[in-house]
Parts: sequence; structure tokens; C-alpha cells
Amino acid sequence: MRKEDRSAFLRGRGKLKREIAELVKSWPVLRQLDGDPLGLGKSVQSNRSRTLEPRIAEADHVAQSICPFCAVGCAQLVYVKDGAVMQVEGDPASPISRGRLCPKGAATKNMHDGPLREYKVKYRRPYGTEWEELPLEQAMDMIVDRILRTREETWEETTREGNPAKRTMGIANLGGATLDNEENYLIKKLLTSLGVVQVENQARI
Amino acid sequence: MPSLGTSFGRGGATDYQQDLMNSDCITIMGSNMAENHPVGFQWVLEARERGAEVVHIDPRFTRTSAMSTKYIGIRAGSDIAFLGGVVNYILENDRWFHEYVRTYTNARVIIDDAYVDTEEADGLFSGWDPEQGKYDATTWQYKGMQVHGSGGSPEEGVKGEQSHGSHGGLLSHGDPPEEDWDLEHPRCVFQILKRHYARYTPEFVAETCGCTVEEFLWYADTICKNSGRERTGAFAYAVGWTQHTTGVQLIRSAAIIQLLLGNMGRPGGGIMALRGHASIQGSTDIPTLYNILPGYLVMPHTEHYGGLQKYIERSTAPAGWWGNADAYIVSLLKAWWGPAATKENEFCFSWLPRIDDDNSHYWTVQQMLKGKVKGYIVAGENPAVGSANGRAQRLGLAQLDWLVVRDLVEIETASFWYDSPEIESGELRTEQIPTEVFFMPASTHLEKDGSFTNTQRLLQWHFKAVEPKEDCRSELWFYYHLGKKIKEKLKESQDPKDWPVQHLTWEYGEQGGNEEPSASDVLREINGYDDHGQLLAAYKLLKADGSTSCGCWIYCGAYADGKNMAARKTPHWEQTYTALEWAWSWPANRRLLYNRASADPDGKAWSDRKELVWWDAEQKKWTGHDTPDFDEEKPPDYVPPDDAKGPDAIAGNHPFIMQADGLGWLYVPQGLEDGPLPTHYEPHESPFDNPLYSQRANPRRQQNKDLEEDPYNPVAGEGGSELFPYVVTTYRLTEHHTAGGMTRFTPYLSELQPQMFVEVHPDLARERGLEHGGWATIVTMRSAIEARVLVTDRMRPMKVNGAVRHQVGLPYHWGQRGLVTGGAANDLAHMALDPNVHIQEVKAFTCDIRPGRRPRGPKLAQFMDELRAEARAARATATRHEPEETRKT
Amino acid sequence: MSTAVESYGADAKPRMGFFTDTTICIGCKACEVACKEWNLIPEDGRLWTGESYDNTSALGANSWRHVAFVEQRKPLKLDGEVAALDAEPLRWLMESDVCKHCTHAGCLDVCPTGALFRTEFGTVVVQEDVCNGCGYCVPACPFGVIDKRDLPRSPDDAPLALPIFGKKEDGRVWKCTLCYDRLKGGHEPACAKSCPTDSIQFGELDELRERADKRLEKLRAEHWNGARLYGNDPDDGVGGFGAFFLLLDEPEVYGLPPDPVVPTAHLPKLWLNTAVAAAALLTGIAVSFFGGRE
Amino acid sequence: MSITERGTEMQSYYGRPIVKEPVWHPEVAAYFFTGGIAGTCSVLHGIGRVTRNEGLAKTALYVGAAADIASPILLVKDLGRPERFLNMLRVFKVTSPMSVGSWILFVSGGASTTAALLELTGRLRPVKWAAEVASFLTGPPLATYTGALVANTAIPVWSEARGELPWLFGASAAASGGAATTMFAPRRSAGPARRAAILGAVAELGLTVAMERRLGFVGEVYYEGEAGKYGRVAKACTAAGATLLAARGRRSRVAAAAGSALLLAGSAALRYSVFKAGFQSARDPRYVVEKQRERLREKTR
Repeated sequence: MRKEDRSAFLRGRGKLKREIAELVKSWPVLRQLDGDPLGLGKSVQSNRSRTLEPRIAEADHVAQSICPFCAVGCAQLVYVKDGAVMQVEGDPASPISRGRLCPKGAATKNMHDGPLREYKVKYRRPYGTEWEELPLEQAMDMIVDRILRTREETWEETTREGNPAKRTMGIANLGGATLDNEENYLIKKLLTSLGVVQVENQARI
Repeated sequence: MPSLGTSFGRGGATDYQQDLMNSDCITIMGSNMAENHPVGFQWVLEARERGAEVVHIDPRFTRTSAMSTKYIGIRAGSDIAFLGGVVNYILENDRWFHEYVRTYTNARVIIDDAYVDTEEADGLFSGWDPEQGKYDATTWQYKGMQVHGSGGSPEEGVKGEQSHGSHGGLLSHGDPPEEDWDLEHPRCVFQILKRHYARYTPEFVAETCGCTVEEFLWYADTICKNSGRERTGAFAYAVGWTQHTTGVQLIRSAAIIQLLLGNMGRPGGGIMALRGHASIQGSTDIPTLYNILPGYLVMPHTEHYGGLQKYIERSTAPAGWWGNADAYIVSLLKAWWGPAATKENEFCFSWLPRIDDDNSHYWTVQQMLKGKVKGYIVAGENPAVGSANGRAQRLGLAQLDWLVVRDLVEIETASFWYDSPEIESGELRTEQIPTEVFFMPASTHLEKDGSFTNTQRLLQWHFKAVEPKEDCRSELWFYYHLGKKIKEKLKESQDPKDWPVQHLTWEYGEQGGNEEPSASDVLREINGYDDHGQLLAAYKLLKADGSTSCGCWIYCGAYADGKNMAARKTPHWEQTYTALEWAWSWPANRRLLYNRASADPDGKAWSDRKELVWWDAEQKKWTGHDTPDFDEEKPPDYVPPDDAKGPDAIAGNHPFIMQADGLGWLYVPQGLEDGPLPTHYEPHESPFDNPLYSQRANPRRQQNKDLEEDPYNPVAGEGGSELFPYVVTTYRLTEHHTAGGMTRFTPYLSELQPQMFVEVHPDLARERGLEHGGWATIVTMRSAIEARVLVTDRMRPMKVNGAVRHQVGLPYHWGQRGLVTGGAANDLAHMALDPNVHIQEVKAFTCDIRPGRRPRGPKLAQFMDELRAEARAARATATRHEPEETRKT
Repeated sequence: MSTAVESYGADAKPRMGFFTDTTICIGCKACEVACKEWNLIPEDGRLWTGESYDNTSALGANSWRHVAFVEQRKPLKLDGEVAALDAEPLRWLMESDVCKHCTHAGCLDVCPTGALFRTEFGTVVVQEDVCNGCGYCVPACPFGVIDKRDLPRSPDDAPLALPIFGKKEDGRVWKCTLCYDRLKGGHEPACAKSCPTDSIQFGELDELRERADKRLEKLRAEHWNGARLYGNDPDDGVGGFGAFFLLLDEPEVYGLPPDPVVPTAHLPKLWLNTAVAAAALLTGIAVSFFGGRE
Repeated sequence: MSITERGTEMQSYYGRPIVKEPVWHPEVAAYFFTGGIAGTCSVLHGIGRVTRNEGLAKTALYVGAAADIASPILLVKDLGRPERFLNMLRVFKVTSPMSVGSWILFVSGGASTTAALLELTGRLRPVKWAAEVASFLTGPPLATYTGALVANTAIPVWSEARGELPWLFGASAAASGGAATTMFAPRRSAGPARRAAILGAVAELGLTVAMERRLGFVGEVYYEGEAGKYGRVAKACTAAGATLLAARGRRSRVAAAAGSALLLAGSAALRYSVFKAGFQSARDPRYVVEKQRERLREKTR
């Protein structure tokens, strides 16, 4: 055996010895002797337990958010790691919610990552019996075509009485109370400019 | 919310949730707050633990009742009778807050001689036109004043939600012309009120509502005891009030009580409107509603077709903050059309499309059924389950050319063409449905920046936490890119109808790989700029000359000084309890509306215990714990000069600054479709006669008498009413959210309430042979659904007019899809509506309930056909005519 | 008997616990969900029970908080003007149940692997990296809290060392940890944090007990029907709970044992008895040797 | 009945169990049985050696070793995480009969199998001797600790029988261990085993009856369901086996084998009956509530 090999072997053996010693020392039966004779407390604590941390300690960043369910407006803290939501909980700073959440708000992450959440555009052609795939960009173009076509077909420059109307009654839009103010603003602005007046939301319901 | 708007000036909750803890008596009515606003309910419990009474008045004993100091059971749809009884009690027993009522309300105003009350005309107010089925409000006005309306049809006035409840008569200064400060003139509001409610005695209340006389008297005494200088009481309500054909008047009843007791504008007082969606207040402020523009500006009407000047005349109140309507509309037009909007072209006002009286959601559904609506975009809503008469909704969808559904999961509205009760019954066949469907996966709030406006008018910003996956996109992205593509397509068009789109300002910074538009840029536009491109600090700065732009005048200030005020997150422990540095509320960051009324006419707090805002005589300004909802420098003794206009025309002791007379309106001379005072009517469908009048239900309610898809159950007095002997009420549970799109697809929530059930009293169970844990079928003329039976004392039988009647409780969260499924309660509901806001009556209608599961497949359609035929035949034997159908008043 | 917190010496922390005040529980179940979200607990079945609004039914391996619902024809308060008005009294009791983190914990005492242990906060926690699923703790809990998880193992679990035994389940026992990891990071447990009305109060046990006494006094003065503390007495059969309750009826109505006793309370006597029995066995067999080989 | 009426009257939460049913599989009952045999055999083997009854001693040694090999296999199989079986030796807890039992089984089983192996190979005599001593000393506790194990739970029918269970399991161990040895031992040396079996059987029967009586209403489960069924089987088999052994066991090899088999079956059935009784007892909250209410009444009296 060469000298280096030999010393490596000895070092290895030394390491092994130390490891065995560690193992024995970490054997809870022996640790019980050190102030925990019944083996109910510290002596049986595993390494994992000893070094345990709340997983949010590993978050890359925390986003301040607002609960999307009812209108109480509870504040949420969203812990993010590797681009994924790791935990959503109440933000104690809020004067309204003081960090608390109801079951729906508490299930925010579960909703966000739900097993039935859809991630792809789905298309059903007229009289079709199945969903089909459709690229997002193409879907947008098709929707634009349909909006403009229907608007063209149903445009009312005036009412039957001859009063100005400047609208289409062939298109309607529903939804808004679950959306952001900024989104509602763009909806109302765009559709009004297109002459779509049937813009409605859950406030009606 | 025209009820609050017409009464006080603004259509928003007058209070903020935390303030409930300052209350001495909280009345929760038309709301199941503990279940539907659990976190907000902490403030109610804070109050309870400080000794406040918490009274829950509701058809059902709910988790809210369980937490209240007293529960009073009343039958669904009898709320006005109950509250009218309270008004009568207050007036009869002289329990009203004299100084407050005299100075701060229109009790002293004298009403037109021609006004005729329902008490004199068997349930109809004066001005009823049976042909049109509408009221002419002329006779409801303040004496000696013209109706403030213009354009082609003055009788229309400006109404409902459109009006923001702010349009008083043509007042030349802060005081109405004819008043009686002693409140003794027989035609003053106070005396009219007295006469109107004189028959609402405790006995009447007990017989009509099903509670006991003792319970009623205890309640009436309790809220009176807890009002006045030293004490305040609050009301909290939700859709248990709005979802009636008398919904607006119902809320008005509470407004009258709160004004009489002097609880408005004071800590622990007010009316807390509890909204059900994250931004339902926001979607009304910046409306995705047909009849208004941002900031409650009126949408131009086909019958009021004048230009901008006419529009401004019609929208501008001579006194109060609506006096500046010209600045609001011009700034909006500038925000939308930028440089294209000039003084010369009336700021492109003529580009705005015009609406009819009703182009609301349920009207749209009828147009779909008629094939007139061809394209439908549904974003974050599930009408196939969440709207009344689900079958009509789905049949309507099947008539469309194209449908876009944007949601997180594949909801029933997206899948109606292959998975719906109508497909099951054979009424619809997949291969015969022409509708082209685009399902577009949406982003959650965690995947986008933006602001929600919560139930207390608070704009709260949420920051994006993660990027959306694959095709998921925000609504902001969708509508922005839709607009961008449309603009690109129409770039070359010469067609005048394309000008509004071509010139629409549409410049928002794009971020990231998805080219997500910047939500902050949008909020900046909403906030508005001056002509130097500086963000505006307050709506006071808006101008009518085109030098300012503002996307929503009531949100002006949300981005004051370049700072996103909605994104302020100063912890509550670093500020006072009003927490003015957490986010931002409209208007002008005021948290408690009309808080000038928290001080007496001289500007001093009514009591130390209830101080909030007061006049600091030394500094010569209003000050206090909240931002004063008043001109900060206007002294309490200010009397407006005769030529004063707008805000300057409001006196120093008139706290309701949005009202043309600065007063709280006990009596609403205009702005409402169905009368100046709330009156008890039976629900559209009810097994009871109206004990007061031969006019049974609200005469002005919207019905669809000719719509085959919306048939009505025979009612009291009609043949066949015995086929539907029970009152059904629908509701939510804590564990789910509305139509379920966000919850019954979510495992942790699905397991908590895994199945549709129906709640019945043991006596009803016996009467109908229902077994706890078994199945029952609930039927109306619209449909039949099945549910598991929960037999519970919490559904109380009601003794009404001497007879015991049962109520049936149905949560409405389920549908065909999701992790947990079940019958959709809304399939049973009809589409008769409140006339002011076009909201459906799902809190009280009639039904039958039978043991066992519903017929399946084609048998369901057959069953329904037979039932409808039977009911129609029975109705033909005894038809009922209401005064509304014949009598002109 | 020792509670083993002293084994941490200077690292021992004040004993932490829950005081669950059912008089302000609105039965929203936020605690159940918040617990599941934080502790990554699997779904627990979608069975509708018809037992009022309770579809969770019991604590178990996959439900570490359970809200009980009991409807009763009983008045909420026994006296006062409101009580007098109620001809047909009705109340709806709601209570969020949880592991009691007993001072003398049956599960902890009987655990043969040391998987269950007393933490520095005085709480009782299962160490998922140690538990071998022997199941002894399950019947040893007088409250029926801890249970074995019979669901598939998660993919990141180590493969079976002994495939012949053919186990595919998670196979370990689970229960409330009083969010041991959160506590270590200075956060309050997920359920208490989410509780909208502060029905679940988290804090130092001594302080909570004082608060509870005051609360009970107030409720009694307000004539609350049946108000009582449950598990606050250090002299009870389990040495007092780390998570105790304020109830409005007998414990058994909520599914709680009226007089729980830790099984090991009898153990010294039982060991003696067992030893005597063993000696008797030895003697008996020895006696059998008399009388020849045949 | 409405859910409200039910809530008003109920004495436990919708009749749902208060304590959890054990999660153990029948392997655990089987181990109680094999452990008992192993424990008894260690003693029979030890005294057999001392009294130079080599035939008996060897048979007991091998039978015991076989039971000792089966025991840990049964136990490991029952574990939710069998790959972690070694964690049983991670601690030594006097508060846990299972921990103490694991060490006993480890020592006793290890000793018996070592002794049996060395006996077979005829090697390392001193080691064998030491192993035999160890096995002998740990035998009796191995046979009785399982009674303590089930008694040290919150299951009413087990916990309330904590006076009897170690004895009952010991008696049953004597019956089964004696029977198993009798079955395989040369007829001429089987006497002590047979007598131990008879003695054990008689004690088992007596203790069963005594336990059921003393348990009162908590003992109802022994008359119901599987516990009742197997309890009856146990009594019948044990009584028949003991009678047969006592009457003809000495003379007839067939009778000895049949009697032994009956006793083994009886003992196995008894363990299974006790095992199942625990499940049934846990299922009905009445046992928990009423027993504890009774206790509370006594306390206040």
C-alpha cells in the first residue's frame, strides 16, 4: 500500500470511527441518561426536529395581496419560492382583518393550484361535440373577428324613433365584481368605445 | 345602490367594518354576516363583548343568529313590515332624535299637494300609469318645485342607480323652499311618514312577519335605547335585502330608521352594506354596468339625445357636490379620447353609445333567447348557476353565435353544451347547438397586480406574486390585447362608428414575456392628470374646460402625488383606529361618510363617547379622527348666499353634502321607481295576501309575463297556488363562494360542504314525508332539483295571519361540475326584478317539496311539462287582478 | 410524573397552548383549512353527513382541527330579558376541537420509538422521520385524536426497504403539532392565526388559563347556559391540557370524554401486576414439573 | 327526528366514537399468541434443563425459537413503516409496554433463537448457556407484558381489565406454550408441559369469567360480535382441550396431540377475542362516557 493510500485509509477509518461514535452518541437510549430518563423529551428529538424551520423562512419573496373572495377585503401575504406559491396566509398589518382569514381565504393556495384549474385555451366549434385545442394567439384573433363581425351586423346608428343610438345590441359582456378596478375600467372603456352597452356584472345578481 | 344614494347621497356603505365595534346595538338583517363575512364579523363580536346588543332578524337561524344576543325569526319577504313597525314605534312613542331629525333630515319639508299616499290609494302612490306600468313622480316632489329632469321626457327624471341618488329639486340655495320646523304641517315629510306607517302596529308586525309582539317591542325599544347623543346603533345588510322585488325600498326602510334615530354619520352608527364579491363595490364605482359611467355618471339615454350641454344640465345638481358634474364628465371624456376630445367637438360626447331603460343582465338573457344577442363574453362569472332561472340562462347560451368564457376552471357556463340539465333531459342536443365556445383560462389574483374596492369603499392594491402558467392571462391582458388588436384592424377604417375605437387612448406599459399591461398605468389614468401631465391629488381639482383628465372622479386621489395610495400598507398598530394610512377609500380617503353629522349643528360632538369629527373654532376648520366628509373650512354657521352654486350652496349644518339640499332624505321625492316611501308588498311569488292593500306585490316590479322560459307559480288568490305552498329562500354557506367556481373545484372547501342540501323544519318534514339524510325534490314552474334533506329547528315555521306556514332553505353553490356537484337552486328561481336595480328575487319565492329524487333524463322534461300544464289550468279557474293592472292614480 | 420539558434545560421555553373559546366560535372552519394548507394535509373525503354543518366528523390523521356543530332546543342564556322572550329556545354550539397536548400524554408515553416527543414548548409532536407506524398511540389517546394515515405514500418518500411486507400506505400516525415548525420560527399556529373571531387563542398556557378564568366569570355573570372550562385543571386525569376549552354543555356532547385519564396513570400498578403475573407463570410451570416426566 | 332534537338529547357526538379504534391488524393478535408460546417455552426449556428433562427442554427450545422467529415477523408486518422496525430499539421507555416489550422480545427472542441454533450446531457452549439463561429470565415477562400492553390504553374494555389481562395472557401463554410443547415432545418427557397446559387452561377459563363479570356493562362487548364469537370458541376449545389432556393426554399420543391442538386453538381464539373486544369497545362512545361519568359520580360522592 502506498503511503498516500495508507494515510487516506487511516483517515477514512478515523472518519468511520468518528461516525460510529456520533451514531452511538446520537442513540437516544444513551441520550436518555442525560437528564431525560423516560425518553419523552430532548433525548428522542431527531435532527430534523431540532433544526426544523417554518418553510416560509425559505421564501424568495413575500407579496402583499388581498383575498379574492368576499368584499371584506382581508389582506394576504403570499410566500413565493422558485416562482411558485408556497403559502398564503393573513397579513396581520391590515386594520380590517388583522391577519385573519375565513376558510375560503385560507384555501387560496388550494384554489390557485386546484386540481381542476385550466391552463389551456379550449375551443368548441359550432355544433361540435368535443373540446379542441387552440393556440392563445389564434383564439384572440378569432374573438376579435367575431366581435367586429357581430358589431357590423347588428350596428344601430339610431333607434326606431330616429334618436341616436350608436351601439350594438348583438354583443354583451358579463362579469366584473371578482375583477380588479383596472380591469373593469378597461372593459367599460373598450366596450363603450365599440358601442357595446350590455356590460353587466354580479352587482346585478 | 340607489337606496343609500337617494337617502344620503352616495351609493356605498356609509361605514367601515372596524367601526362596528363602536356600536351599542347592531342589527343584522338581510345578511348572514358570520357566515358570509366571517372576518368582518370579528368587529361585531368585539362590540358584543363590549356589551352591545347584536340582533339578527332573519327567516333562518344561521351561524349569525347563533352568535347574536337575540335572534328574531321573520318570514322571508316581510322585512318592510317589520321595519315599518319600527318607524311607527319611534314616531308614536316619541323616540326620535329631535335635534338631529329637525336639522339634518328633510322631515321638515312640505310635499306637493297632489301627493297621494299608498294608505289612501290601496297600495298605489299617486302618479301610477297602468298602461306603462310606471309611476310619474311629479306629485312626489317638494312643494313648489319642479321635477329636476330634462330632455324629451321630464317624467323620466334621472333615476335609480344612475342618479347616484343625488338629484334634488331645483334649489336656489341650501334650504328647500317650504318647511315647517315644528314638523306639524300635515303635508310635511314627518307627518306623511307618521300617517304612512300608522297601521304598522306591533300586532300587525307580529301577524305579518311571524314574530311575537313581545319580540318586536323588545327590539324596537332596544334600538331606541341605544341611539341618541350617548349611544349609537348600526345596521348591517347584504343581499338578503337587495334580492327582492322590493329590495331598494327595503334598504330605504333602514335609512329612515337610522335618520330618525340620528345614527347616520356617527361612530358605531350607519348602514353597513356587506358586498359579496372582492370588488363588487369597485365594479359599481368603475361600473361594468350598462346604465352608468365611471363615478356614477349617467350613461346617455336614447330618449335624452341632446349634446353634452343637455347631458350636463341633466346631471348637474344646483347645490351639493353634483354641482360639478360637468368637470367629472369632461375629465372622463378626456381620459378616454385624449387629444381627440376637444371643446369644439364636445369632448367626443356624441361618441358614447346610448342605452334604453333596461339593458341589464336579465334583459340580455331575454334578448339571447330571442336570438338578438349573438356574442357573449363572460369573465369571472357563472350565470348558468349563479343567475336566476338557470334553465333560461342556458337556453339563451344555446342561441348564441359565439361565447367567450374566461375563468379559472371549466364552469357550467362553458360546458352547458354537453353537460347541463337540458342536455340530460333532451331539451338541448349537443350536435344541434350552434354556439361557438372559447374557453380562456384566467389568472388568479396572485398572478396579477391590481386593486379591489372592498365593502367599505376601500381600494386595496394586491401585488402580483407569481407569473401565470401557460395560457392563463389576466382580464387586464385580455381586454387590453383585444383592444390593441381591434384598433389595429380598424386602423384604416373611414367608418364614423369606428372613430371612437380609433381614437381611444390605449397606451399602457407592457411588462414581461406575456406583454401584461401595467395595472398601475391604468390606475394612474383613473386617478387623472392635469394639463402638465401631473397626477391629480383630489376631485376638487377637476375642471370642465378639458384641462384635466380623470377616468373615475370619485377615485381621483387614489394616485395622489404619484403615489399608489391603494398600495399603502401601514400596519394598524402604527396608526389610530380609523387607520387612514391603510390603503385609500373614496371619497377623499373618508372612512365614515357624512361624519359632519357626528357633531351637533354647532359643530360640537354630540357626546364625548361618540366624538369623531368636530369644528375646531380656533383653527377654523373641521378636524377629528377621520377625514371630515365636509368642506374643511366651512363653519357650522355658514349660510349660503342666494347665488351660491354647487358645494357652496350647502349650509354649514347640512351634513349630506352630495344631496342637493344637504339633508338626509326620510322621504325620497325622486330617484326611485317605486315610490318615495317603503311600503309592505308581498314578494312577486307569495302564498300570502297583502294584509294592507288589495295591491299584493310591488306594482312597479319588472315581470316577464310573455316570456315562455320564465313562468310564474300561481300566487295567493289564484287557482293552483296550493301547488306551491312553501316559501323558499336561497343563500350561501361559509364554506363556498357564490356559484362555486372558486370553491367547489377546490378540494379543501369541497370536503367541508360536499353536497347540495335542503333545510326544512321537522313539521314540514312530517307533512311532506321527508326523511333526514334522505332526498327531496324541490319544484317550481321553472324547474325541479334534488337535494339531501337536513331536518332542523333552525328553519322555523311562521305563524302568519293566523296560519302556520313553512319555509324551505336552499344554498345555491352547486351545479353540474366541480369536485362536488348538486342541483342548482337558481334553476328554481324566476326573473321578476326590482325596478330600480333590476335585481332578481331569490330570497323569497314559492315552491313545493316532495320526498325522493327528481325524475331523470327525458322524464324531467315530461314532469315539468305536466306540472306547468296543471298549474296553468288551475290558474285559469281563478285569476287575480291587482289594482296595478287597471287603476290610474 | 415528569413532563420532560426540563430535559431541554436552558433551551426550554414557556409552555405554549391554545384556549378555544366556543362562545365566540362562528363555525366557519377556517382553522380546518388553514391547518391543512400549512401542514400539507391531504383531503379527508367528501361525505355529506347531515350532522348539522359538520362534514369532517372527527379529528384524525387528515383532520387536525375539527369543528363540531350541535343544534339544541336550549336557551343560550338562562336569565335576562332576552331569555324571557324565547318561547322556543334554540342554540347552535360550535367548537373547534384539536389535540389537547396533554401534560401527561398517553400517545407520548406509549410511543416505543420516541417518534412522539415533548418539545421545548411543552407541546406533543410526532416526528414524521421517526414514526414507524406501530399504532400504539392510537388507542392510547383518551380523546381519540391521533390516527394512522392510510393514504398512498407521497412520491418523495423513501422506497420500502422490505418489499415483502407489501405496505403501500403512508402508514405513519399524524396529529396536530401545534405548528411546531412555525413556533420555532416565531409564528403563531396556522389555525389560531386564521381564526376570524379569535375563538382559538394561542399563547403561554399560564396566561391563557388566567384569561379563561376571567372569561368564565364574565359569562357566568351574563347567565350563559352551561358555561364551563374543560381541560384547564392541572389536577385532572391528564395533568391539564395544553389546549383547553370553554364549553357550553357537557364535554361528551361535543364528543369529548367527561373525565379523561392518561392510561399510564395506572402503569406503575400495572407493571407490578404484570411482574407478579410473570412470577406466577414461572411458579405455575415450575409446579408442573412436580409429578414426573410423563 | 330533527338534527336539533338529536343535538338536544345526545350524550355523545352523534354517537361517534370518542376513543379511536386500534389500527392494528390481526397479526398483532397472532403475535400475542406466539409471544405467549415463546415465553412459556423459555421457562419450560429452562426448568427442563435444570431438571435434566432433555427431551422436554429441547422440544421447548425449538418450539419457543420457532415462536420467537414468527413474533417479530408478525410485528414488523403490522408496522405502517416496516422499514423502520429498528426504531423500536431507538429508545427504552418504561412508560411504554411496547418499548419494554420490544426490548424483552429482542433479548428473549434473540437468546432463544441463538440457543436453538447453537443447540442444533452443537457449538459455543458457554454462549449457548448464557443465551439459555437470558431466555429463561425473559420468558415470563414476554408472556405477560402483552396483557399490560393492551391494558395500558384508553380503550375501556382493555383499560378496565388491567387487573386481569396480564394474568389472563400469562395463563393463556401457559396453556398454549404447554400445549405446543406437549404436541411435539416425546411422550415420556411431556408431563410437565402437559400439566402446565392444563393448569394454564383452567386459569385462563377462570380469569376470563372473572374478567367478564367484573367489567360489568363495559364487558358487554365480550358477548357481542366477533369478540363474543371468538370468546365462545376460546372457552369451548380450552375446556375441551384441558379435559382431553387431563383425561387421556398422558396415555394417548393422539389424545395429547388433539388436546394440545384444542388448547392452542382456544388460546389463539382468546387473544383474538380480547383483541376484537378492544375495537368494539372503542366503537361505542357509551362505554367511555358512562364509565367516566360513573367515576365522576364516585369522586364527588
